Amino acid sequence: SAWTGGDDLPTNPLACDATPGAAVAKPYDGGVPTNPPDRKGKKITVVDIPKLIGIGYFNATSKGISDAAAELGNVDAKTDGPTKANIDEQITFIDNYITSGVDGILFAANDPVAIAPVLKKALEKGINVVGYDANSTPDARQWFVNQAEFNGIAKSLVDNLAAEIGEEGAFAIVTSTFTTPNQARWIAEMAAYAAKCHPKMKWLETVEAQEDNNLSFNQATTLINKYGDELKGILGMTSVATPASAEAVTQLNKCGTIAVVGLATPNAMKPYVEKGCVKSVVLWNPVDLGYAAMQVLRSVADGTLQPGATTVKAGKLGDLQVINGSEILLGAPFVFNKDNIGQFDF
Amino acid sequence: MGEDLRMTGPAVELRGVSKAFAGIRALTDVSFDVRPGEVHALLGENGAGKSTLIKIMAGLHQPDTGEILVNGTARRFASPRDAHAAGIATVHQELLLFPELTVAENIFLGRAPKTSLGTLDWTAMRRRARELLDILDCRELDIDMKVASLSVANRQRIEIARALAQDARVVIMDEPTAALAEADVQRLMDIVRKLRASGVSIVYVSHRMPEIFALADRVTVLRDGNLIGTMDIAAVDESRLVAMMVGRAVDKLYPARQGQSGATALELRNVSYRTVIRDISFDLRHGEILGLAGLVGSGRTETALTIFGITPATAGEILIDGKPVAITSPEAARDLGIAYVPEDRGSQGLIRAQTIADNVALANLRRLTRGFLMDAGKVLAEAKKAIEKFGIRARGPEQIVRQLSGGNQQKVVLGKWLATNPRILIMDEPTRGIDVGAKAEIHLLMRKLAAEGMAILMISSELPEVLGMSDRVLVMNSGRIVAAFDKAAATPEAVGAAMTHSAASRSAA
Amino acid sequence: MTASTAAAAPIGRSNLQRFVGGYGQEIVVLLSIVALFVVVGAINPRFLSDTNINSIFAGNAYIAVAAIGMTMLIISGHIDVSVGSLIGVIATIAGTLAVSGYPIWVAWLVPILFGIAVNAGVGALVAYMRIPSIVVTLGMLSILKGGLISATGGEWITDMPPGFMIAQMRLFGIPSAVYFMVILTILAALFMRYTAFGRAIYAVGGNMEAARAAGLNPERTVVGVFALHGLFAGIAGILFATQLQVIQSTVPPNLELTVITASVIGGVSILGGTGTVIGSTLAAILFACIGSALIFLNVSAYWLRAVLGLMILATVLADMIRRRRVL
Amino acid sequence: MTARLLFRHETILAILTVIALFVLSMLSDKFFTVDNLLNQGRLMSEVGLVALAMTFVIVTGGIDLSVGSILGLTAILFGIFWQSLGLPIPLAMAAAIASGTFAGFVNGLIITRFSVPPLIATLATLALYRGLAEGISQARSVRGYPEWFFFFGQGEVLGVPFQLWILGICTVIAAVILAYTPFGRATYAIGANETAARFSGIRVDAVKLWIYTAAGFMSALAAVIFVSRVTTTRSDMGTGLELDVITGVVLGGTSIFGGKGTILGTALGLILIQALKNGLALSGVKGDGTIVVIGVVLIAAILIGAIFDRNRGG
Ligand SMILES: Nc1ncnc2c1ncn2[C@@H]1O[C@H](COP(=O)(O)OP(=O)(O)OP(=O)(O)O)[C@@H](O)[C@H]1O
Ligand SMILES: Nc1ncnc2c1ncn2[C@@H]1O[C@H](COP(=O)(O)OP(=O)(O)OP(=O)(O)O)[C@@H](O)[C@H]1O
Ligand SMILES: [Mg+2]
Ligand SMILES: [Mg+2]
Repeated sequence: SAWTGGDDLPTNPLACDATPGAAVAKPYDGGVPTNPPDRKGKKITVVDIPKLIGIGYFNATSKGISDAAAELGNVDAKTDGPTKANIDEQITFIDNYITSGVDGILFAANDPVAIAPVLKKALEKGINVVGYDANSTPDARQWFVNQAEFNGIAKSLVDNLAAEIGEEGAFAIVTSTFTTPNQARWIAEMAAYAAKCHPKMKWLETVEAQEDNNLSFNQATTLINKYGDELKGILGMTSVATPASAEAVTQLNKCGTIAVVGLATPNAMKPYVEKGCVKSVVLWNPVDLGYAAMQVLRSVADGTLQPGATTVKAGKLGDLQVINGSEILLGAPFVFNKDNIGQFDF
Repeated sequence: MGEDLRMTGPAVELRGVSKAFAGIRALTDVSFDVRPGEVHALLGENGAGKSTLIKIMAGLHQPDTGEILVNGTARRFASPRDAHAAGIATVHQELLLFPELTVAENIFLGRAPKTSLGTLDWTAMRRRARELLDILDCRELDIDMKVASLSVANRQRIEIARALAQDARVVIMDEPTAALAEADVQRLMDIVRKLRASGVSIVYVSHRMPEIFALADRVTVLRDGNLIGTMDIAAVDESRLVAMMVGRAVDKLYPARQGQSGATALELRNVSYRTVIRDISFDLRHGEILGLAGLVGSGRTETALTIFGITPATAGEILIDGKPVAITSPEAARDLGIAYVPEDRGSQGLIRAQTIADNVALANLRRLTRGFLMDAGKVLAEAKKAIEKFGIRARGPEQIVRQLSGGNQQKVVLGKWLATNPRILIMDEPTRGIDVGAKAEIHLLMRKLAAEGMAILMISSELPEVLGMSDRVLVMNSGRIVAAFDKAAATPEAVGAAMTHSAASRSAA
Repeated sequence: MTASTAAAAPIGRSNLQRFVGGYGQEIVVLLSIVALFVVVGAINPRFLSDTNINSIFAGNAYIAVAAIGMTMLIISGHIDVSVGSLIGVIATIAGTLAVSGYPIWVAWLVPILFGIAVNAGVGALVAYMRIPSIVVTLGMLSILKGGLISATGGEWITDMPPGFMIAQMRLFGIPSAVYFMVILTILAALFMRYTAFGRAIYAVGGNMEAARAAGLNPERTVVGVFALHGLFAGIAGILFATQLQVIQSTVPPNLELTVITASVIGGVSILGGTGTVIGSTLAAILFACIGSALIFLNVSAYWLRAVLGLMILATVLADMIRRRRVL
Repeated sequence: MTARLLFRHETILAILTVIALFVLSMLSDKFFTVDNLLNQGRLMSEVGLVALAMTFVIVTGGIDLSVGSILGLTAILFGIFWQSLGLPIPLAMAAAIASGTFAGFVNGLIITRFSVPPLIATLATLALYRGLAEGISQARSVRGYPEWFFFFGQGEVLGVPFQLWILGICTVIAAVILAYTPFGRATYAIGANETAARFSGIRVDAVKLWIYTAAGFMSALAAVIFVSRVTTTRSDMGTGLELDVITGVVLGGTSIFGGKGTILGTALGLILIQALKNGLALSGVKGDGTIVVIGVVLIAAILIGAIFDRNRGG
């Protein structure tokens, strides 16, 4: 079939209408640092280790983090990490920062399980650990700032696509790699949601394109050439794949006949959205995500966010909701379109 | 123009040239000159400094002191290009060719004919290559063939063609005949004479005395990097030259046989390797030296390679001491007591970047151990033994082989193989490029080994050597054995005829 | 070619023999491409549509162009494992210049000059200091990659002026990248065959000492061939930069492996001294075809790399068997 | 003679390493602590193990680009054997290591039987093995190993990380084999002149086959340790490992042309790289800066070696 990947975790498709998912109350399941020093109100050093550095998305989260740090005034934050999304290198980076003695670690995991031992080590050293974007196993960190739940993203993407290509349209997916956890989860949730709510949509296939612009472009082009008129839409699963797919549609003069929907940052998509080639781009605001993660970390360090809390104050974002025991929800995914995309710069 | 220059003095002159390598003196205060239109022979034992002198004239080495004069003006050769520009072409001892390029291109590389557009003119290049090779009587050599697939002798011819292509006024030949069979030597000597007649000067290095006397006008002898003297050829005889070279008198007669042939050591029955060698049958006895004669490409080396397991036989049977054996690899051959001293020592015989000790140990790794580990003491002892036994001129067992002269390198190969205590020794061109002194030593040694019961198969392109050393002679032609001679019947005429006539009389082997 | 057809047969082997002997691997690769087109075209005719063929060629032209320089380099006996990083850096410089308002020709030319300069420097280290090229370029790989991220922070470059996007321009409906690939390959092939410098590259790669004895200057040749490789990497970088509306400002993953593989499959001997630029271009096209064909044939993308590996092995083994027969 | 000549590069490297260690411990007081150094040892184990075998490979004049892919393939097979086939962990481990070793053997076979140049052969298997890993796993990761299994990657023996013992033992064995056994001699001989080695009765193909098989084995061993260290199995494990390994070996003075190199050099090269990665990070240099420094150090070390060699004359 079109998709056999994923990690066999159970899927949880949302209702086909706008009914929000039932929030199950769950006790705190995050980890606890061992004998952390009293950091309340004190200046702390924080390091942010995203999956990789040098891509637009994590540049944006990094910006949010430093914005929050500046606003807080008592945080010394920096971003460092591997140049490719590599679990081993990311672990080494975290390990080095544990040794150098930081007070807090922010991370976006390349692999939820692989990163756990080193995060637990950080907790043992009394370091505050908060994740964002890509989770680890819950007990390896204190809190995780969830940009949007997997099923929420899936619903948003599939609904938007269905609206553009119709209930019986055929589409293909361009993703980074089948092993990337977030993408794999989204795709699995999309499959479940599509089967439930848009059963007649035809899922043609899914192709890998790394985090590589040119490869994404080539893959999207080949898909268009292969399916000809049958293909009505392309779903881009990464902030690299989506603009490259839009570019492929543009260069092959298929604007209007092939819809592109996907996750992407607004800056990269502006040209296509403004030309009308792409109608909707789904994303949370990654700057806000980084900002929230930093705020959460500060609260944890200050001891103002304790297990069992139901909300947390996140500066200009106001109160954020705690879900799933130890996750903090940023909000519903945001849909950028021609009318609002110009207002964002990241 | 030849006339004028002959009046005005030497074409090239070296004055007081010295050269040392990493502290070792290769040349000390040597003066040397070449007159227009003469053949000037350069003689000396292995390591005497001949090649070094030549490389200085070719621009490959720069002298430490002394100067080079071309037509009376001092010149500095910073690179071979400068030497070419001064009209000096060189045929080097280690063939300097491009294995992946064609014959034609090898001949013209660096000075290929150009079209009016400034691009290479392949048509002219191939035509002229054909012409040059025809002059050298190499009509059968395909100019579009890659050099990698050619024999040593053919590569030598290409080197010579390359020197001819330069229209040089001085052609230096460093042992050009070392790899050539008799007939080819004659052809080469004709070419040398032709060149001389056209006013070209030739510097000619060879260890073969008959060539020297047949060709040279003057002769210069080097010993241990020192100039011993330069003389007109008419003023010297062979024993005098040899004495000058080695500093003592050398008995140049082939040593007489001691002892008798024993039991059959090695027997081949209808052995073939693909279509390269076919139906080879002969036997080799303990205590005898069996000579294998033939022209270039007649399949002698291939026969040796098959016996040695490099190209295992595809048909037929090999017996050692009467028992059939399967020789599928060199190590199998070695373990059966076979040693093979290959014809191309540079690529097959030696690891030139390693030391003498390393090289001597190479065929004996398993023997030179204590437990699982190499025994450094034994390795050194073995190497010292080889150095003494063969009189290898080296600083010691830890000298890098690359730094040795050609002849001394060959002695290292011999040392390596005799250290395996073989019972059957195959020697492919054992004295190629080896000086008279060392050559006599090696011949004496072969005799001694045979007398001790070693079975020796000797491949040689030097007919006098084949006839002088062999107790019996086999002749190969086009991959088959076409004749066999006892010592008494092996006359130069008979063997030569069998080598050259494809349908030679097939006397019983 | 025209010159050699005039040569009379008796001088050497027949022209056909020489052609087959000299271009064996190229013929194998070409036949593979043809076979692929026939088979995949039979299964799904859309594979042969002009848009698809255009995409296959245009989308990968920069790899072919980079492989030309790489092939020359490998023929000379050297290698560059940093070419992917260099292309990334060149693309970023080009994009930065283009959006900073410099004239478009400056944005095209300066990065190419940068590529030439960097590689000439590498060549000098290789030739005069005798450091193996794989070592220097392994170092350069780190330096360029780390340096690029330090300098840009991975900020994407967008909003480049339309006139800058040279790879997207079209002539007779064919993207200009294809013209670049074809014309550069032909020029390079002629250069390698009909100029003294081209032959010097073969000579130096075949036998450095012999090249010196033949009066060539091997050091200068090596620096020259590195500079040439820089030139082609530069052009490839520009094509790469102008293919899409955004430049990622990072090092394209695994690009060096792709480029080296194209050269090697194209028949250049990793030991130096043999190979042709036509072969590497054909190999680059073959790769692009395979990548596209796998999607068309519905080969599960999970197995894509395994199939690619097998294809490389098959091509190489076919060549080995062919060579063994010839010898 | 050779030994003395080789000692040169190792001396330069040792001096460089000492300088680096000194400067780095000046820059950060966290650097030169027992805990940190042992931990760094843990982190470099996988690369280190593979680099030992790679030293042999490069000394023969070959190269093995597929080690990272073999690591990934072995990791996946281990996970599959355990989870899908239900083998007990020790058996799954043995079977996976055997498979990785076999992958190395296949490399050797392609290289020796069909005389495909190592660079090309392993370029192909780099893609092939990674593809198999992805195909077999269908991109699923394997998790949930029992706690005791994590000992191999996270445990300690006498206060020293388990895998550091393995690395240490393997290093000593490799050093002895390369420097003091007939096999080591044969390895050098093949790298320096393969034809002459063959003509000297050295079983060239057998030696090479052993070496590529050993490279497979070491990659497989590293895979198991890696899985144990990160507690999960993914098909992209070990991507790019070959470059790190080759950088270490080459920095250690092993000639890429073959015939020259030592295990001591490789060990020093690896230590220097790991020290730079860690020490610079601790003193506040970011990852991209560290990469640049490593590149510069690699070129500089080899350059200094070349200059010394040249001044020696010859
Ligand atoms: N590159 C080098 N490095 C060190 N020593 C060298 C080098 N080349 C030559 N030698 C030494 O210089 C001396 C002269 O060597 P050369 O090759 O000139 O001898 P030759 O007369 O040509 O001997 P042969 O007849 O054996 O070829 C020898 O002792 C040799 O070891
Ligand atoms: N007629 C020929 N012309 C050119 N090359 C030939 C010819 N015949 C054979 N050869 C090549 O010459 C090489 C030498 O063959 P082989 O070594 O068997 O001959 P040999 O009798 O040992 O000669 P050599 O005197 O070179 O030792 C072979 O590789 C073969 O390809
Ligand atoms: Mg000599
Ligand atoms: Mg022979």
